[in-house]
Amino acid sequence: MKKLLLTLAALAAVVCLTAPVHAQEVTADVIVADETGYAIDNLFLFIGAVLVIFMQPGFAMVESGFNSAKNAVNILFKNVMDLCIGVLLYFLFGYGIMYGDAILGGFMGWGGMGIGGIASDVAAGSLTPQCDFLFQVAFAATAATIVSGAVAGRLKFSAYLIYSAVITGLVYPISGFWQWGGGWLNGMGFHDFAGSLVVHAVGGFAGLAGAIVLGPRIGKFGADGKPKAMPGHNLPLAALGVFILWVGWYGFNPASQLAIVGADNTNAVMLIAVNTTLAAAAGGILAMLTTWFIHKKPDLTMALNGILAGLVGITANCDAVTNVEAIIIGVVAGVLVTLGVKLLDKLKIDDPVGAFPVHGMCGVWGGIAAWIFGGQPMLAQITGSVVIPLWSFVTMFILFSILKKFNALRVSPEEEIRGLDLGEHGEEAYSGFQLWTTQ
Amino acid sequence: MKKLLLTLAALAAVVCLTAPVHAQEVTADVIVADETGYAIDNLFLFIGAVLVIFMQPGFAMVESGFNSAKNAVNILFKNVMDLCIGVLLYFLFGYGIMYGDAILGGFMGWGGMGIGGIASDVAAGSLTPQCDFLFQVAFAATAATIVSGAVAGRLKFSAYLIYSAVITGLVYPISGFWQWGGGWLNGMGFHDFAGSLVVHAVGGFAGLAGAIVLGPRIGKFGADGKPKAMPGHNLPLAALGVFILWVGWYGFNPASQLAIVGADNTNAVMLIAVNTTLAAAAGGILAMLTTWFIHKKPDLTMALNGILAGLVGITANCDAVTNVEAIIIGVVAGVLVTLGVKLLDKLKIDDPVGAFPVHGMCGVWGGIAAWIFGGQPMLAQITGSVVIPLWSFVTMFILFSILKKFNALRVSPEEEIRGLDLGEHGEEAYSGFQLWTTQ
Amino acid sequence: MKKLLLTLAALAAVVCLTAPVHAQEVTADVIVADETGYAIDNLFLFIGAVLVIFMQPGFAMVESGFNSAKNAVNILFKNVMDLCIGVLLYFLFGYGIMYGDAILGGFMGWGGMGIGGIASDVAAGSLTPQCDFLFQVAFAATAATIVSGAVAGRLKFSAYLIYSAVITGLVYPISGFWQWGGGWLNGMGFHDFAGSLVVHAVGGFAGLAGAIVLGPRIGKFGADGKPKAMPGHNLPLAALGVFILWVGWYGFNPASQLAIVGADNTNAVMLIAVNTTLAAAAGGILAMLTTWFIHKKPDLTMALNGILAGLVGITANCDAVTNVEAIIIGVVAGVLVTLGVKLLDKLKIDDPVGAFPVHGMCGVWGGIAAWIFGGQPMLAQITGSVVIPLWSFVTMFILFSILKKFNALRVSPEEEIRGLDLGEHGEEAYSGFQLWTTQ
Amino acid sequence: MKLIIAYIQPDKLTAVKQALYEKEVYKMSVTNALGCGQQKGYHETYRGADVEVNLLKKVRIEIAVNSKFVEPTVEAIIKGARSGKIGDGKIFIQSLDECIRIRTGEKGEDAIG
Amino acid sequence: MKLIIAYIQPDKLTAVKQALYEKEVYKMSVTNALGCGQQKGYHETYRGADVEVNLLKKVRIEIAVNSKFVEPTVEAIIKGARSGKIGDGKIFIQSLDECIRIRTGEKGEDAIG
Amino acid sequence: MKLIIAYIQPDKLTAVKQALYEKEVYKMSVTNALGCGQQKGYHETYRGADVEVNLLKKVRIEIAVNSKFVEPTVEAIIKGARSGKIGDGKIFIQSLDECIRIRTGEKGEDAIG
Ligand SMILES: Nc1ncnc2c1ncn2[C@@H]1O[C@H](COP(=O)(O)OP(=O)(O)O)[C@@H](O)[C@H]1O
Ligand SMILES: Nc1ncnc2c1ncn2[C@@H]1O[C@H](COP(=O)(O)OP(=O)(O)O)[C@@H](O)[C@H]1O
Ligand SMILES: Nc1ncnc2c1ncn2[C@@H]1O[C@H](COP(=O)(O)OP(=O)(O)O)[C@@H](O)[C@H]1O
Repeated sequence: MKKLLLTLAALAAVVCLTAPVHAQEVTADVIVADETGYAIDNLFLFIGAVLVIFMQPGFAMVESGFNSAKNAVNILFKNVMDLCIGVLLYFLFGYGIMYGDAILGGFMGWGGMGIGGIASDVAAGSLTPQCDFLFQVAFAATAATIVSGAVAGRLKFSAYLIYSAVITGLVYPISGFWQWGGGWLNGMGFHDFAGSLVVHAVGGFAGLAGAIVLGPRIGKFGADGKPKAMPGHNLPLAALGVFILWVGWYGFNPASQLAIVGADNTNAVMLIAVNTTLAAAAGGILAMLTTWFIHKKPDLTMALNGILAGLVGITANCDAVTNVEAIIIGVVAGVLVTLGVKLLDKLKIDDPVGAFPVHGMCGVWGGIAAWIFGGQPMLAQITGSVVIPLWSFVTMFILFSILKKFNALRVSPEEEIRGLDLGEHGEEAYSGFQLWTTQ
Repeated sequence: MKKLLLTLAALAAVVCLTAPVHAQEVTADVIVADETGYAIDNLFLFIGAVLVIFMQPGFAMVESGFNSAKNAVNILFKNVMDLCIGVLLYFLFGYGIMYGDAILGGFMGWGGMGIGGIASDVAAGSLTPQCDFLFQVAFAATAATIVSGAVAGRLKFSAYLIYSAVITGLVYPISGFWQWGGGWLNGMGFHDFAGSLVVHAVGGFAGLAGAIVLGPRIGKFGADGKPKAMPGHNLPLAALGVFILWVGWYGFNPASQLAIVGADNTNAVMLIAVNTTLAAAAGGILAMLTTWFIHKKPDLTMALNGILAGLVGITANCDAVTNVEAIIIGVVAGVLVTLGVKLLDKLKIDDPVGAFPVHGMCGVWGGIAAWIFGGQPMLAQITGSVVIPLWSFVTMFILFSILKKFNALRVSPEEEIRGLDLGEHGEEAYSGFQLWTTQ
Repeated sequence: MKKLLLTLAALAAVVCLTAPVHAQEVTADVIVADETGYAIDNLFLFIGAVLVIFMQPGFAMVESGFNSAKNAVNILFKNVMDLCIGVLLYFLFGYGIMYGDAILGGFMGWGGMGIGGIASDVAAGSLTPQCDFLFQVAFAATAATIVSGAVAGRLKFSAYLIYSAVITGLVYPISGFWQWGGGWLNGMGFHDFAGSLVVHAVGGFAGLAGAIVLGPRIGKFGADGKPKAMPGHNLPLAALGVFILWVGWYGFNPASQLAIVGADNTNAVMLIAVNTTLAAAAGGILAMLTTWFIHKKPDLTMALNGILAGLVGITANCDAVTNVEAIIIGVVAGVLVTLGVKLLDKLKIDDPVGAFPVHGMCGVWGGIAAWIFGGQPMLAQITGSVVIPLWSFVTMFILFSILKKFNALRVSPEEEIRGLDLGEHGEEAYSGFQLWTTQ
Repeated sequence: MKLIIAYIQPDKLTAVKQALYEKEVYKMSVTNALGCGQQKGYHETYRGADVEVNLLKKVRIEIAVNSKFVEPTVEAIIKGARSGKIGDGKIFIQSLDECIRIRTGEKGEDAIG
Repeated sequence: MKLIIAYIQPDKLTAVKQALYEKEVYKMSVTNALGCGQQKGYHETYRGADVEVNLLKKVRIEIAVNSKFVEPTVEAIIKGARSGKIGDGKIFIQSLDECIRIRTGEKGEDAIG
Repeated sequence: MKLIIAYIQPDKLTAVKQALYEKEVYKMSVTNALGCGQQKGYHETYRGADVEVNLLKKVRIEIAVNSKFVEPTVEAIIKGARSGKIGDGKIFIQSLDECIRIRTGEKGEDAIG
């Protein structure tokens, strides 16, 4: 006990010397204009943020469930860490870049480190900077975590940590600034309501870059080039993950209205929620039917992907379409994701969980659908739906290529075969269970 | 990539030709009467809806956990699909039937397809039609998903899809109209606050019908007629599911007050929440004690069923009883469910997860308890508690019998023994794990 | 069916004779002062309570995932039951003790059994007694459930039920009264915002007492006294549990502001939410780095513990520190928990999930940090951070020692080796899976 | 003494056990196995990609018997396991030099049953 | 050369390994098995229904040894596994024609240890 | 007839199967096993505590062959499984008295392939 207290004291001492690099003051001496509306809208966004953060275990479960047991610890760990790192990096740099004043000719923003740089009034529709940050950081973490599925089973843990820091601290905030920070895409009239492009396509195309630079897992493509299935090890977990994501999406889309007080806001939020639900359902059904038609058996994993596809597809336009249009958007997304998975197999790109078809392709579809059904300007929608994915793909391609150059990207073949859990972490996900060590 | 874009374009073209069958307009030009209250009450119901939708993974986890590993994909898939199908069918027909104007001499309602048929004012206690739909569709999906547990391990996947469509599009909305849509049961004074009968008993008795028409799983009853245990394959998942259901029930019951603004509403919501909690706890404890007493060992799965039993039992009457009465209702439900499981075994009815004892029997108990403790009119309570289960049982018995007639109900014995996952989906839930293929 | 109805009738009869021991009336004839604010604040606390109750499956998943498969049912069952028993005991005694008027010279409070003893006004910031109870009972259940992890793998199920009743009905409410019930610690100026001490340290030190009195699991320490790893059997579940706990903590900390209406409250809630997030992230990263440094491999289970450590550490002071200070508090907690795990191994105390390092040590750290960073009075903080843990440790040490005396504490060595699931419950968690029966 | 090893279809285990009981063979040991034989395996799809399953799930039974029990044991296994379809399995018979009951130290034929 | 197969109670594996080490037998292979023997199995209840468990969890050990090691190996197994209760298990001994070390190609007695 | 038992590294199974196919050996049975041999095991840490892993994951292959196939089968296994590193595994060969195909009742050499 003594030793413990000594340690404690020593640590406390060290800590006290560390001067806070950035101080926030929550001043409340503003005259209270509309405290009730202020409370409600902030509460609403807070709930939204909590739901979006809840999407993290959703991703973690889907991705680990869709991969093999020997890599489960590694994927879980990556999911845990992209959240932790994302929170800190977005706090330090990302938030300031995304919502600060334009610098470098409007290429990015800068509002200082931490949260302090942005103030708020007390009124309905006005958010405390802290609340705003919470909501935004949850979105940043979502973009980051999408990639872990696409690069599963072969990317080094340390490489992933670096990637996480770069995407949440730099890449995501910059393209985010273009649109949501008031940058040039926003100026053009590009409409991406809750982030089909800004969040999902960024993640999906980063994942594509990773999958391409890494190359496929050993055994994914036979000597004849035919894709081989590498079945997921725990579909109940994966299904749970998708359900959780569905639930979390009620934070993602409806709360992106950013206010609920005022009949317009209230009505919009509820329309968005229903549209989100309808698109998810339609996506799931269509993906099931498409696979059933092509492969003669209904495939659970594709139906799960279809639900996510519908959710991603509706994200950019859920505020601007009718219920029936939402169903159509989901229908298209459900078909799209099925074809996307087959396309990647054709192109010999190995994306173990379908991160690109779901978030990349359906993200783009969401942007386009905002033009087709949502009445948004065609040019702006096409520009945004091309530029943002490109930005993410190119920057991440460069990053992964640099890591590859330094041999810091991919684990050794021996380790890959034995599993990253033993190789990188010396830990098994299911200690005591008997696993077929080879199939 | 080119091919992809072509596909996309083609699909978009098809989609554009499809005219929306039903358009909604979210008009906001109503004069704002009480925008704040409107925002709060809709937010409250929205949160409730999200919590009720969160019950879906709860059911999925309980049901797959309580069944064998070889059928896990099948059950999960059924749970995923009853939500997707339920959402679309309830959108197309169910909502209009349940909350439209009475037709066919008050047998059912009709308010048109989609959501458009019902309008709202901007005031506290008034819900946007979209929000109302979201809340109601979550309930419909709950009723539907209860059945998958009772028919697990032998019902064909396609038969389940048909069943899902019928219950959410027709059967549930009709009896729902009788009570919540302002139909004759409501006119009689029948009180079913959040749906012990309207939701749970409908699901529970439909499950009973399914279990009876299907017959027991191979091996459930020995040559001597003695019931054999067929243990669940993943009790941690099942326990997680029950916890999730408990949490989701805070949407189910409290939000059924339909408003929180106004001291009466606020107080009612909180009383309901506490009563729900107390009944769940009491149900869990009593089911544990009863099994402990009878079988000399405390059985986790029965305690979990007991919690659900308490929750179902309190659902009809949680607004009308005191805390202590809530405990008593839970106590009775906990005992009831234990006896119910034994009763089914006696009757040689195979309900793998106890869906009927939990949702059917305790649903009826909830209706009766609203009379005994809640001071509701005896006649109305008994009528409602008999008619609704009967409606569900009879219609579903007919449906399942028709399917049986066409040989479309039950998988072949070979497939049943090998497991529905391989037979129907060609997919394993736990690829790589070594399972005892026989015990 | 007849038999069933008879049983039902008989039960109902019994139940009707049981007079309610304690009646609550929800009177709403108070003049409505600020119904809107009242609705919002109660809604806010309700949401908080639901999130805190959601922490229960979080704990259940972490604890069962971190232990071996042969004890999974037992741990899950304990987690289920401490909630059920906690709800009833806290209803009967705990709430009255914790928030009643001071008796026994201020040693504890008493406000009668049930919830009736405490009234409320209709105004912003005022809670209905029912809502207040719901929030408080969720905290009581949290304190109780912490222990199950520390005593896993050897404590008898019946002993745990007794323990649960005592802690939620007596021990937790008494020290809770000292601080949150307006007792002497509160009078001194001790600041424990959301319960680093009142909740977490109580649980953590009770767990320590249990672990010491029980002694280590067979095989935990080699003949040479060296600690042996006994790896957890399901790390995906454990990771899911930690994510759920993180999410649940958004109820635990922000809602402990007890009101959101009023700009000060709104701002405080959001600051608290962000601080909670930052500390969790920092704790996770630092625990990962510390273990990586010491053992050369990043260890998922330690990172997960680190996140929880950060959350516990920020709990006492999240309202009183800046964002940067929150990060520092998380950093220290992350290091502390790693050292704490090693310390217990040195001391030959077997705490399978690290309940003491996380909740006990970091709970104390939270109290101290409220002085160092939060500007709270040193004397009060130190007193509170010593007295509450001591109270819990001593009372629980006595309880467990008495149980040991009567041979009612620990299962037999044979049962321990075979697993408590078969021994105590005759049930396997993973029926059909092939487990290495020995390693 | 002989050691009989049989590979059978998993779903036949109960029938084989039943048939063995009828011949008064009560002792046996069972393990999970994957088998590759005439039954060529099958192709499945997972997410649209091919899974070639050529190691099929089988159950391996090991039974030590006295010589005079060999015949009835083999008959019983065949009776319980034969369906006439490819994949029914194989029986292998080896000689067994010694058998020891750990509990009592008994050896040879006495120890087997 | 002999091949020794032993079925033991799972919780005795550590003790058996220990006893084998003492006799300088370091090599072995272990598999999970289910056993059916004199130990008749037991009945459990799950949700109030009966579970008849008559295939009990056992561990199967396979050890190839040179002839002079047979005696000590058997003794060690018995020492580690005997509790005197029904279910302690059996040891089977078979002759082994050949043993090859894959790494070096060594054969016979040299390859075994 | 002979019964060949081989313990190999799990990740060599595909290569061994390939090599066997080339020699026209198509039938085999595979089980999971834990092995203890010259490869002494390794130490891991879990939550800072030591895990001594001395039972390593192996795959056990069992193949019944006619005598003239013994040589090629052993060669194929060695070809597929050898890496030259400790832990490559062992091959054991036993005589097989009888082999019966359950489906047809065929016996002996005819039944094996
Ligand atoms: N020569 C052999 N060596 C080892 N195992 C064999 C051999 N032949 C068959 N088996 C086992 O028996 C199982 C059934 O054999 P298979 O040839 O498919 O059936 P059948 O004998 O009815 O043609 C195989 O899956 C395998 O496990
Ligand atoms: N004749 C046999 N053939 C195959 N396995 C056997 C045989 N006899 C015993 N076993 C194995 O040994 C285990 C213990 O045998 P059992 O008869 O229960 O114990 P005991 O020998 O102490 O009476 C069984 O569960 C089974 O796995
Ligand atoms: N005498 C033996 N009896 C049973 N199994 C053995 C024996 N020797 C080796 N094995 C099996 O073969 C595996 C590899 O043996 P090992 O000695 O590690 O490799 P190598 O032969 O390359 O030195 C072991 O893990 C074990 O499963």
